[in-house]
Amino acid sequence: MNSYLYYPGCSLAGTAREYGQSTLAVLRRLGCEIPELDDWTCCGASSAHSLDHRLGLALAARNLALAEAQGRGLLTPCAACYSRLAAAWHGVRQGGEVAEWLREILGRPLEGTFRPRSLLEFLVVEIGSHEIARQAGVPLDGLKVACYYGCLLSRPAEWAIDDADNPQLMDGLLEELGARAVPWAYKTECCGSFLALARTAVVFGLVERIVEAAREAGADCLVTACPMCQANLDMRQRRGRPPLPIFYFTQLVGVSLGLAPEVLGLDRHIIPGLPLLRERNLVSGPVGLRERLLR
Amino acid sequence: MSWALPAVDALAARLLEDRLVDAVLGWARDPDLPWQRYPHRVDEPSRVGELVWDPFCAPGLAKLVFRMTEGGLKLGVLARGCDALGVWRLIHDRRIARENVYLLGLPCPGMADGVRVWEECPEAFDAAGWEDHGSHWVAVPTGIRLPKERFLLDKCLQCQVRWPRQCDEVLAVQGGSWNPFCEDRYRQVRQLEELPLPQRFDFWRGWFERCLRCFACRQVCPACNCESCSLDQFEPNWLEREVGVATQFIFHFTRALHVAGRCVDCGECQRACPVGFPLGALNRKMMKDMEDLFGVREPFVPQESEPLGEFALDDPDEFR
Amino acid sequence: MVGSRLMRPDLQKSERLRQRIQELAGTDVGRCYQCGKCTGGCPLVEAMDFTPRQIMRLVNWGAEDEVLRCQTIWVCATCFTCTVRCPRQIKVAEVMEALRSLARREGVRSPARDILRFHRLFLAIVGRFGRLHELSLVMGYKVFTGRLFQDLGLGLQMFLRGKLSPVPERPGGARQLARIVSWWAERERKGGR
Amino acid sequence: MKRVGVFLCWCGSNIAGVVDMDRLQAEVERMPGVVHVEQNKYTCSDPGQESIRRAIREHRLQRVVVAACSPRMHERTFRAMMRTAGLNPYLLEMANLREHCSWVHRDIDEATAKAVDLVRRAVFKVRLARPLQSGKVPITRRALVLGGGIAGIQAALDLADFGIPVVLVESSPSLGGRMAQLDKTFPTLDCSSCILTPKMVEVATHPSIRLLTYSEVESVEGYVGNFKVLVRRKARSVDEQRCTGCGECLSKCPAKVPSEFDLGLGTRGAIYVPFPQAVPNVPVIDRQSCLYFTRGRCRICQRACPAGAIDYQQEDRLESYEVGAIVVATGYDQFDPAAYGEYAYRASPNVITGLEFERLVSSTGPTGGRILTPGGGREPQRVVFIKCVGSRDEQRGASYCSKTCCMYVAKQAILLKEKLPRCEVYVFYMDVRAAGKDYEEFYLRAREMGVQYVRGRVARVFPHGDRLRIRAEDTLIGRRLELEADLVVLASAMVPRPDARQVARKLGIAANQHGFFSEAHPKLRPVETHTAGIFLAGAAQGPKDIPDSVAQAGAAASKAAALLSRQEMETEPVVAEVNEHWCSGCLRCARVCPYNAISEREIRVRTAAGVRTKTVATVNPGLCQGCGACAVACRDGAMNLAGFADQQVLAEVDALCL
Amino acid sequence: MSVREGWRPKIVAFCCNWCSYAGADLAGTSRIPYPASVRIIRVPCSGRVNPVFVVRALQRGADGVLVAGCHPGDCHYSTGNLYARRRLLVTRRLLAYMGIEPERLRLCWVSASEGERFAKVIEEMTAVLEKLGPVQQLREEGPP
Repeated sequence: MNSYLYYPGCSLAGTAREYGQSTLAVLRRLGCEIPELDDWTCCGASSAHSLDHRLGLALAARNLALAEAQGRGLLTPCAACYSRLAAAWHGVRQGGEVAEWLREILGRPLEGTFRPRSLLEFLVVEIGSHEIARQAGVPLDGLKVACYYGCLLSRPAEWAIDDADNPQLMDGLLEELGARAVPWAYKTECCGSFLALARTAVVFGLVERIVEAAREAGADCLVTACPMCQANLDMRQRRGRPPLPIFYFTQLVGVSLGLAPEVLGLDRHIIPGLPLLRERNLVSGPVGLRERLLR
Repeated sequence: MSWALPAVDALAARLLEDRLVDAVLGWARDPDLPWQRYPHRVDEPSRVGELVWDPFCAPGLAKLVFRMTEGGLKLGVLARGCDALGVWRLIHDRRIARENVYLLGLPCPGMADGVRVWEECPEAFDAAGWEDHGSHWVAVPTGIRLPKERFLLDKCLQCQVRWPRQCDEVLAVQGGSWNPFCEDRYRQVRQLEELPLPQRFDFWRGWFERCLRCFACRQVCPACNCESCSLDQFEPNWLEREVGVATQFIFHFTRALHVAGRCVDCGECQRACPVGFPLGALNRKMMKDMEDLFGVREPFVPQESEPLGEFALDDPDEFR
Repeated sequence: MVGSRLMRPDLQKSERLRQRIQELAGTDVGRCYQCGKCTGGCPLVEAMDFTPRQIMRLVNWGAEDEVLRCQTIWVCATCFTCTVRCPRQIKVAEVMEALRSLARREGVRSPARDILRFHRLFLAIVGRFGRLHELSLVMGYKVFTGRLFQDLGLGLQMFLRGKLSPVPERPGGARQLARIVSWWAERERKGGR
Repeated sequence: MKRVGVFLCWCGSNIAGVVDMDRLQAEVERMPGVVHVEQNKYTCSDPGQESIRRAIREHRLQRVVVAACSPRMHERTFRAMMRTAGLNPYLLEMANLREHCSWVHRDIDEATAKAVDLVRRAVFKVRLARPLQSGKVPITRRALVLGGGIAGIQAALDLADFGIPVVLVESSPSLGGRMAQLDKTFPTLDCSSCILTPKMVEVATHPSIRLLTYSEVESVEGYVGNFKVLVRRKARSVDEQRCTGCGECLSKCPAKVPSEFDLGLGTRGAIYVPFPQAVPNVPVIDRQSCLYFTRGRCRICQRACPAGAIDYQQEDRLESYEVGAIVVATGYDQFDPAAYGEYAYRASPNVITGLEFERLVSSTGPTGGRILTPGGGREPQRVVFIKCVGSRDEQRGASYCSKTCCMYVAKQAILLKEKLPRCEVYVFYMDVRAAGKDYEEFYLRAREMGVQYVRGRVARVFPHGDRLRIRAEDTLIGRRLELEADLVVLASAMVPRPDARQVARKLGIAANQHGFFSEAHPKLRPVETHTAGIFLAGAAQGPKDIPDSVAQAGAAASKAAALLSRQEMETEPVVAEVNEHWCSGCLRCARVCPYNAISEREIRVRTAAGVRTKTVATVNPGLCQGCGACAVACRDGAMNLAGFADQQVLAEVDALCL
Repeated sequence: MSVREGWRPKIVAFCCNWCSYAGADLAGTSRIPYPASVRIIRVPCSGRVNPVFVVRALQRGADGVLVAGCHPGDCHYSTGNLYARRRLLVTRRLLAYMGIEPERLRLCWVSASEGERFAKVIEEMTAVLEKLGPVQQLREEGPP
């Protein structure tokens, strides 16, 4: 565990604040103190590589090089950051002209010694679902979840952490914690990504398909590991039918570990998720201030 | 850490007592030449005291194992990394029956050049035992320190097989696999590769002129184990008898090619050569090419298959 | 735009274009056998003017102008669905990425200016602060598109939930990042007009 | 020194027009060992050959060099001449003065100098030539057919009709193979079992065929004409002699397991016959699921059997057969579409493969021929076929075209339309490949019946409850197409059986990168393998439909019959030889031999220390084809190639470099 | 390196019986002229060529050695040419390492239908050898 540095990524300070909060709370509860990478900068997200492949690699690679200088790899909860860091890592490992160029523009050595890790993979593979379940006090009994992985963790094959069509990491983890992960076919369908602003209508359509499929499969809620997916699903559900809440998987892990709702940022969703958790007796205690205000 | 001679002796005695082996092969002191250790075989538990295990055990044992087990003798072998790989070379060549050898692995901290020690520090040979301090050998109880940097045998300088692999038992009391003195096994090869072609030829011609064609390199080499060496044959006359640049070229070319992908890098050939021919530079060139061209990752660890008896559909095609 | 415009295959142009794509994306569009699996799985095809399969076709006919001027390459969200499924192992998403790079270098005026603006704004912010400041991005984008009041309610909601931080962070590494971004901007200037 | 005669051929003016023959003769006369040189206008003509024979007599020649055209042209001619002159044919060497010299060079001096070299090469080589004899090996007049599908059945029947005894080995409990699982066959829509069953019965009753079902080949030794095959006869737990096939036991068995024959769509008992028409009609006990074998209690079948045929104590038996030829017809497997996560084959019961569909429409299948969705048991309103699943796809499957799918999909679509006329049928395709007699018409018939062909590879199948949502591009209009269906049929590719490579190793034959067995030549030797005496039939060699399999089986049978019609055969004299004295027994030669012709044996040698045994390599001249790879692999120089010996090649090199 | 007056390079070519020898025959029957520098030794397969043959030729007076076999995948004996490729690749590198110009050894694939290709290979190789001149290194007379 000491071989990692924490890379939160920009969203976790803003729109995905609850993801950052819950991640840190869960890691602390599991006894993994992972220091944050000093002086980290943006990974470039979709925009950098959309404009220029190399630019995208360079922005992400800077962070890899910082960590490598400390003999560590990066651990990131954000699927988008993971994807960009892994792409840069892959580019460096491939060697050749691109790798040379990266070293040159960064002005630092970069060998790609350490593969970046996504938090999901870290928790399931390195800590182990079973170990987390052993420490958990609140079984997520009766909660039917549709695990939604999105694109960035499941594609492309070079750095995907799980299967491209039917990934299982999150399902396995939450099942171990007592939830029922419903089988469904839209786990890795794209949510529309950054086009939420520029092609809003299309994104509404994509989100609707995904949410409808989850509802049809009998899910109470969707669970994601990606700030972009969460934001799109949380904000772009069409009005009409009662919306499904969208959790970060760390929030449910936190609930199972007995952490308080405010600590997990459960009161920060646009579509409130707490009522569902209260109804299933997974969260108890007094209603918080923000929760009351926004009800 | 000490060179645990008593432990070695105890183990050898146990093998003999339990009838696991008929004899144990190791090294013994030469009664006349204090710096010399020669291969020695004991077949009685009471005689294991004749064996010695100290920094002067230079000779390789593998080829002897081959000769000794031919008649079906079961032999225990005190095996350093190089000896073990040599024996395995012979096993894979089906020249030693696996069941006829019991490999008693001794992790090797490197061997000293006895002659040089005798010249510079003869009192070192008064030691009762030796300890290994990484960069030095230290005599017990006299406390004399021999720096490895100065006294390490040439073949041990470049050694990457200090740890005895694939042994029946390893006496793990000292040493490890890491050789701090070996920086780049292929340094000499690279240097030669970078020379302009005529100078490369001149380099070798200089050695061809010195080579006596005494075949000592062949005699000690665990990979040179043919029933009948093609270089000795008259019909066909692969190698003509007269000694000239061309025939020397053919001799060394053939030898290098015959051990290509099979050499275990024990360094015995060069140690045995009376004129110091850089045979290792030929052997390592073959190793390096096996690695570069065919991705054979550990060319010095004997495998059942050998790179030149194999092929891959996507082997490089440098001829175009 | 699709209609039935006259197609003039230009194999030399196609060769050059494929070569450049090969350099940028490490994949050979010439392998395409037009099965349409990329398009069938593309989440955004409804917002595209050419389907991904048609883009491959256009590249193979050497229709460089049309390919670099289309919406499709900008609408692509790089979800890699096409890449993992292509039976000819063409890296379709990477091809789109390469085409975007080419379009920028050629200084082609993109029909998807709003998307382009979004990306450039993103980079400007990142180049300035070192990290993304989401509020600046959203506000900047809305100013540009004139859709100031769209999603206003949503913004308020987010603000109330503490999801929009008003002040950008600025780590020390921002200067190095700025250097990388300005490398790119320099190249943009040279390539573009 | 051997007495060499050299015969210089003018080939009219073809050679003599460019090479100065007299100067050549003068040079040749000075070559070591040459005692006679003469020139002929046309050496290959009868007078030319006669003059060689005369010179052999008159000059007591022991070796002959003919300097003329390419040996590929006339070596046979002159070797035959040698025999008539009383000399061993292999004491002849040719120098190629025409194709390699006079036809490609203009300058007389250069050409003559080269001709001198070429003749010298031949002289040097022939001086070291030894007489070579081709051996004779007897041929066992019996054939082994491996596999009891349609190809194996056809090959066995054809061989038996030649009067050749046949051993047919089939690993499953019954003959029939994949064809028995099919419902109808294209393009005639014959009922598959109606045309297959009579052939199965014929095999079982043919006096020349020994049928071994539920048996596997354990090992194959020997070589063409003389194979020794060890067959494992797996314990059936039912006495084949006693069983009357009454079927009493079948209905009583309490165990229920998925039926392999119905591909898991139906069930069978632990004691079962795979399908009603099985040949032999003798059940077999599946010991993994039998209650008696797993828990030690039950014995219901034993009590039910009126013939007392149930034998729980039966054990595997090994039987050995000697055969002269082998026909390999081990068939194919279907590609497992689980590799396509996007097609939801594992996720939904209503996504099935083409072969599963065959069981679904078959009147002997689990639904009795009613087409019902496996998930809901409903009649489908809309069925979607997806072609090229596992084929023409380097990402998920294999690069090759599976050849049969286009037609079987057309057939299944037609069957669907016939049984359920109101059902909508969509076929997603990339190309329709209907090359074959009446195939195109058959495919058009499907279209005329209203089957919708959509050009595009399906991207994703989403299970939605009981239904399936299919998403693809209609590439002909360039728009995305989405539709819902009740049943999706994946036209899964034909792939080699999982044990194909092991079988190849056992037999010493080659397989291509996919695992299909390789023929000796794709055009000229399509049913032979590189290993003499082993022939291929059916889909084990590559995707094939029934007519092709049957045709190939016939061809393989006649090739094998031609071989077995002889009493004995000559072996190639240009083979590898071992100098046992030099051989170290490392067997490196055996590793590079493509024909498994080299094995080891123990010999006794006398040494200074007394007599001991040592291992040496030994070459089977029946298998060796004379490539010489072993000779180069041998560092001792103990392995040599007769006719191209090391000393000969070195002499040739020396001769050319003088 | 001074080239003797009238010196022409000599190439010893090992051609496999099934493809390359037939390819050379085809060059003949098609009357495609090529330099008279080449002397062909027929072997059953390129896999029959022992690297020592190569050095022997260079020692005895050949200026270059050509080994010609069937294209990979077309070997009459299925794999012989692939073994040859490995061996000769190593041979060539070892020659260079020991001071002999690697261009003196060439391995090429010539099928029975490639008469023209055979002629072209001889032409190319002759041109290369003309530039290199005779093998000096291995021709020294007498004891070193």
